[in-house]
Amino acid sequence: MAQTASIREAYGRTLVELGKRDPNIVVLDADLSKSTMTRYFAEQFPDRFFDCGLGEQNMVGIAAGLAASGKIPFASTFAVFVPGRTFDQLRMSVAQPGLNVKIVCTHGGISVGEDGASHHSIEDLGLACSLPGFSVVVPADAAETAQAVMVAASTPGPFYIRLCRPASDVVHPAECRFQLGVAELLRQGDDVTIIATGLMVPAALEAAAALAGEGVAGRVLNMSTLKPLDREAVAGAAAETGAIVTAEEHLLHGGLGSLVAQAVAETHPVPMAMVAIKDTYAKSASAGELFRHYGLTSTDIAQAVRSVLQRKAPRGR
Amino acid sequence: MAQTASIREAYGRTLVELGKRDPNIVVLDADLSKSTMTRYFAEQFPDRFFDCGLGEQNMVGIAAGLAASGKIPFASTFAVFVPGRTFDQLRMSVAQPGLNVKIVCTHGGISVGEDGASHHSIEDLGLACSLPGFSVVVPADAAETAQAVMVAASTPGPFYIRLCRPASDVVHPAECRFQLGVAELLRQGDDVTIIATGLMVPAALEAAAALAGEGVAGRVLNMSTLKPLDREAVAGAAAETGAIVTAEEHLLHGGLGSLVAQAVAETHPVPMAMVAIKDTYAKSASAGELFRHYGLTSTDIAQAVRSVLQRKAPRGR
Amino acid sequence: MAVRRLTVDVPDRGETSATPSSEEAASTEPPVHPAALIEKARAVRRHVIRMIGHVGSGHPGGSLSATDILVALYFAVLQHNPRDPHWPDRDRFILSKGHAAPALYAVLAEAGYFPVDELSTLRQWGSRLQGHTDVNRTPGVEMSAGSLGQGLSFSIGMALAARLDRSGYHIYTLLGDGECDEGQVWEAAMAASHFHLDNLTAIVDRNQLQLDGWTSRIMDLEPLADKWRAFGWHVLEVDGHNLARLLDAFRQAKGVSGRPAVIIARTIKGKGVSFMENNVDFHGRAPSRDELDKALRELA
Amino acid sequence: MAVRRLTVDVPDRGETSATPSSEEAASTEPPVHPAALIEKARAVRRHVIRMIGHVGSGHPGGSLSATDILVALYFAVLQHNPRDPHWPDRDRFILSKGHAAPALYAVLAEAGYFPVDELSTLRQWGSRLQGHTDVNRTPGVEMSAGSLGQGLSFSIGMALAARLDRSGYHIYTLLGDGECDEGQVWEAAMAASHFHLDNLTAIVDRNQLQLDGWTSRIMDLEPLADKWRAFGWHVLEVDGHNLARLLDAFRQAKGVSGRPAVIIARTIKGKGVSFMENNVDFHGRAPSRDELDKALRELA
Ligand SMILES: Cc1ncc(C[n+]2csc(CCOP(=O)(O)OP(=O)(O)O)c2C)c(N)n1
Ligand SMILES: Cc1ncc(C[n+]2csc(CCOP(=O)(O)OP(=O)(O)O)c2C)c(N)n1
Ligand SMILES: [Mg+2]
Ligand SMILES: [Mg+2]
Repeated sequence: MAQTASIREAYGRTLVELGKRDPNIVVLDADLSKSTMTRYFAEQFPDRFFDCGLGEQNMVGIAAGLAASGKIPFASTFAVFVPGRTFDQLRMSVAQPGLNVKIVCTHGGISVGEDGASHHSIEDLGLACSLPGFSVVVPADAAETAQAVMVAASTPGPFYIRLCRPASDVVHPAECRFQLGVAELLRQGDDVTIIATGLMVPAALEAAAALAGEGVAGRVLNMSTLKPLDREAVAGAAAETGAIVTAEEHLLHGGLGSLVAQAVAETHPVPMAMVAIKDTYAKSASAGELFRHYGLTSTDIAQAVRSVLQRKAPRGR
Repeated sequence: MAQTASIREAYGRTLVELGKRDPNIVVLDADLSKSTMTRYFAEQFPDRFFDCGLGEQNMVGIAAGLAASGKIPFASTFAVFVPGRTFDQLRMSVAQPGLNVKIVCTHGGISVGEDGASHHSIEDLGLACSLPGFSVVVPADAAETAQAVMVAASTPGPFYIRLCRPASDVVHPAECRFQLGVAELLRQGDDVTIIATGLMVPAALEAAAALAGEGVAGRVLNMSTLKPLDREAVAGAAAETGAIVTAEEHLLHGGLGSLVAQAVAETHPVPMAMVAIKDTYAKSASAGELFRHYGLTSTDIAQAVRSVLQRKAPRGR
Repeated sequence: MAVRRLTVDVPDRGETSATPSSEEAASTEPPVHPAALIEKARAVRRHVIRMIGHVGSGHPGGSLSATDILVALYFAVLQHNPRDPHWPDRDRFILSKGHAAPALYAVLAEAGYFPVDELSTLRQWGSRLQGHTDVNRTPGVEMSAGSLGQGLSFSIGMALAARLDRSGYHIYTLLGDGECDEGQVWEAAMAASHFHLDNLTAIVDRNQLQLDGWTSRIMDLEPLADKWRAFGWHVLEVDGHNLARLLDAFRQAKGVSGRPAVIIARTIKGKGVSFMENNVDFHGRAPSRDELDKALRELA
Repeated sequence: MAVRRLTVDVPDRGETSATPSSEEAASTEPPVHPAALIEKARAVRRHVIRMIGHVGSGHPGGSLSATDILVALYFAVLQHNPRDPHWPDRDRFILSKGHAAPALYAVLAEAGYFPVDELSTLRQWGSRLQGHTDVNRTPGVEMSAGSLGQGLSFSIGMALAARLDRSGYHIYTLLGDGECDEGQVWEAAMAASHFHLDNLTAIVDRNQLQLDGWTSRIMDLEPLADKWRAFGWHVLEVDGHNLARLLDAFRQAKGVSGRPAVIIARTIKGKGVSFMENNVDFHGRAPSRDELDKALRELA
């Protein structure tokens, strides 16, 4: 059985680490510090923690003002409230001036579960990628989260990092290193490439393992950076494997599938299938049930691979 | 020389027509009624007009409450403020309940010109398409605007219609009919398809005319409905012409190019080029200068066509 | 067609026989329908605890603080008809603090909108009872909520529609106190008085706690009454667990003319379950099996 | 390093020789630097009208109503250094109502941040003077703006940073009155007093007009002072065209301790050009050639 670890916990602990190293690190939250785990930082560094109450727009503006004054603000809440509640604030106060604001939101996707549609963040990646100058990252596990947060802290410019609520499978050995803008090859293969992000990465690995039993050699890329997209890795996958399946816990529109489709169309057109949430809001249920009902399991990925392989051009022979 | 007519003017006049026919039509604005042209409606039907001042979020919520009470609200402001300032309100109060709210925003794109980046709406289409259940429409000229607004009024469910500030070239004969979700064939051709929306439609026609002189037969589709996308027309264009160029007054991310790329990858992969705003905010200048500097002219479209033709597979022979 | 005061004809589900809790019994003014309403509130609290305990997630604190307000509304104030949820002339109730959905569901079930048995399906796949309110799934729910700060704007739309249609129905909107941090609430507050909406009554569930802690510490709201007054509202302040006072406040609020009224209801988060009262931990966590039993014993 | 009061050492560009307008001269209390400041304001108004007239677009009304406030700040209140715009200890000025950019540009140019000649490039391709303020392009501009309602939040961030760094600089933020419709302004107002930010002063340009008409008709703000007071601010009200009174108000505001202060500056939209005064048409339209000449004659 796969080991699991909490991505949110990793975030909270990393913030404390950062806070110890750099007095310019400041943290903001919008009345959700117990859920986003910024409370660890708040306990250690109360003077550098600002709870903005239920004022997400104000929080983003405050973060911008802090960044303009040389601080490195991390602002957190649920993914469904930022960027959705604050898109214009991110645009005007952060992205246009290019300020060094780090938005780290937890509870991304539908793995939030029982809280239901109001709390399911299925469009945040599309919104965040609509902000010129932002880097957009979706770590796949706790180890990658810690590293991505560190990289964000030391890389100038605005970041959006999306984390999920549940503890997630460990996919990375502890020694692995997150590189911004670089797709991570998790499994080699030449028949098809599965490009996945976040919680869908372990599912993609599972699917690839299952497909191997059918004689299909699936390559798996962890695309933890959505923006800037590793277009080279995408073009390479298209050229070398001739078919691509994307998998994400997000609407079909605006996320990984749409970014990859654009890169593929502009470089090396190949058949694609996209595992994502179709144009709908999900209901209340456990994360597992929701993944089944909305087609986000390893079985769905494997099925998508089979369908895309049928559309694949026979290898040049 | 092409005739021009004001799209905003057409909107304002159509609202008055609608107001006369149906007492349930109500109109809201957020302190921009002189620019969006909802003022015509306000003058004729003051009791059914609600100026919400500078409260875009509140305006969207009020529109939702009116729709839930059987009214057909049209809510207007600049495209840069809705959906950007109100995405969460559109999500929670309009899209999730599926209410009959019509958002019609003017000043879309960078043709706003001199006001600069804060007023350039280059991400609104991506945001609007992230709202399950919404129809998203970008009319190409005044005649199509009038018809699209009429169709929105009589089609249940939420709409986002994006209009532009400048008067625009007339591309439609008066007798033509807007059909929701149907791409309009404006010019036949078999070598490449240019799929354009809004102000880029006349530019696409111009490019096709120029390319004809080089022996390239370019098909031109007016994709005035972005959502639901006419996937059949896209797949047909891919299959029949083997190469596609999209053209839009929007970021490369989240708009027409990304929708078409997804449809193409899922149906009939062909080389594509996308004329759109690269990952940047524009500066202050006249609309014409901005179109030149950010690569949105007929020359840019023609150039994109030439480049995509070089990547096109030789016809099956 | 309309059922005006449902208070007296509520079905006895064998859960309404206990004596009122000391706080409520100590009320100096007798409630209008004292026994029935107080018993109803007790039954609703039991439902809330059971539902949340059963599924293992949900928001007990803010559901319990709002219970008496909801009971007052649905059993003594609102003109509504559980057999015809879409009756055009019904009064509207908008739950802006959508995380109190369990309390609303329990009240709706007790009022007859759907079977009480259905309450146990809360938050489960296929249920009509979503984690936060969903207007398209639950009979009697008027608005989808869960992202805070949006209900008052929606209510203004309903109030404007009522005026256009010359309908006499009244709109009631329940907000959390933490929710009043949201700018949209003040956009709406300003607009509602600008539009002179005297067919609109807001209630603030003033339980002094938001998610991260005391409102005074996280984001101080005081002087809250002055804020609403400065935004053009008629302000009433009341003990939000005293049903008689609540009914009186609702009567006064409806009588205000030319502007909207707000009732600031002083409440206790977690009210009715000793270990949940004023305990921020139970904002959004379900009781364990043991806690559930203990809570139900207290509410027996 | 810091230039404290620039008022007296301003370069005479041959534009500061006219007599003060009657309203300003009628002020009972003599301004601190009466002639220089009043003349400066007149020069700024001329720049504003010329810049907007030249390019054919822009917002004269709200630029002219804000001119005296900006002149008071940059020539008698702010501690700043035009030769070192990033001097860490400078006071910060945040123009939240970004459409008044022409007035800010004119003041910055007059203060020496960049050549006055550059003003004529407003809104044109390649100019450092964007239609709305852009922090990355214009020396002296502290924040990008243009979407209203965001400046006060940004200012809170700066004020918190100043406190963390134990720096003594003060933050001044100019809001439009229509802008105060925005919910974010009240989120920020609540937070600024919650955080006890006495290094922050907001100024509301209370010209009674927003884009669609009078604020009293479009979205009534009154009682505006009560609103700010209820949100925990120290409130000062002042004639926004009386430089002496403005300076006095700024002095008082800075003296407030434990909470932020707001100056509600009563102004006239279009102030200084007869046909623009109180004329909502000139909110966002440029003067024609004839109107430009007429305006410049009035401001000569
Ligand atoms: C816009 C938004 N931000 C954050 C949340 C997360 N959240 C849910 S309840 C809550 C606290 C609400 O406090 P209050 O309004 O006082 O509710 P009550 O005490 O009545 O439960 C928060 C922050 C939310 N639901 N919506
Ligand atoms: C969020 C937002 N909504 C709408 C606008 C369009 N707009 C520009 S100025 C203006 C009126 C502002 O009125 P006020 O704040 O009173 O400014 P002033 O009178 O000082 O010019 C409006 C609606 C905007 N810039 N930002
Ligand atoms: Mg509370
Ligand atoms: Mg004004």
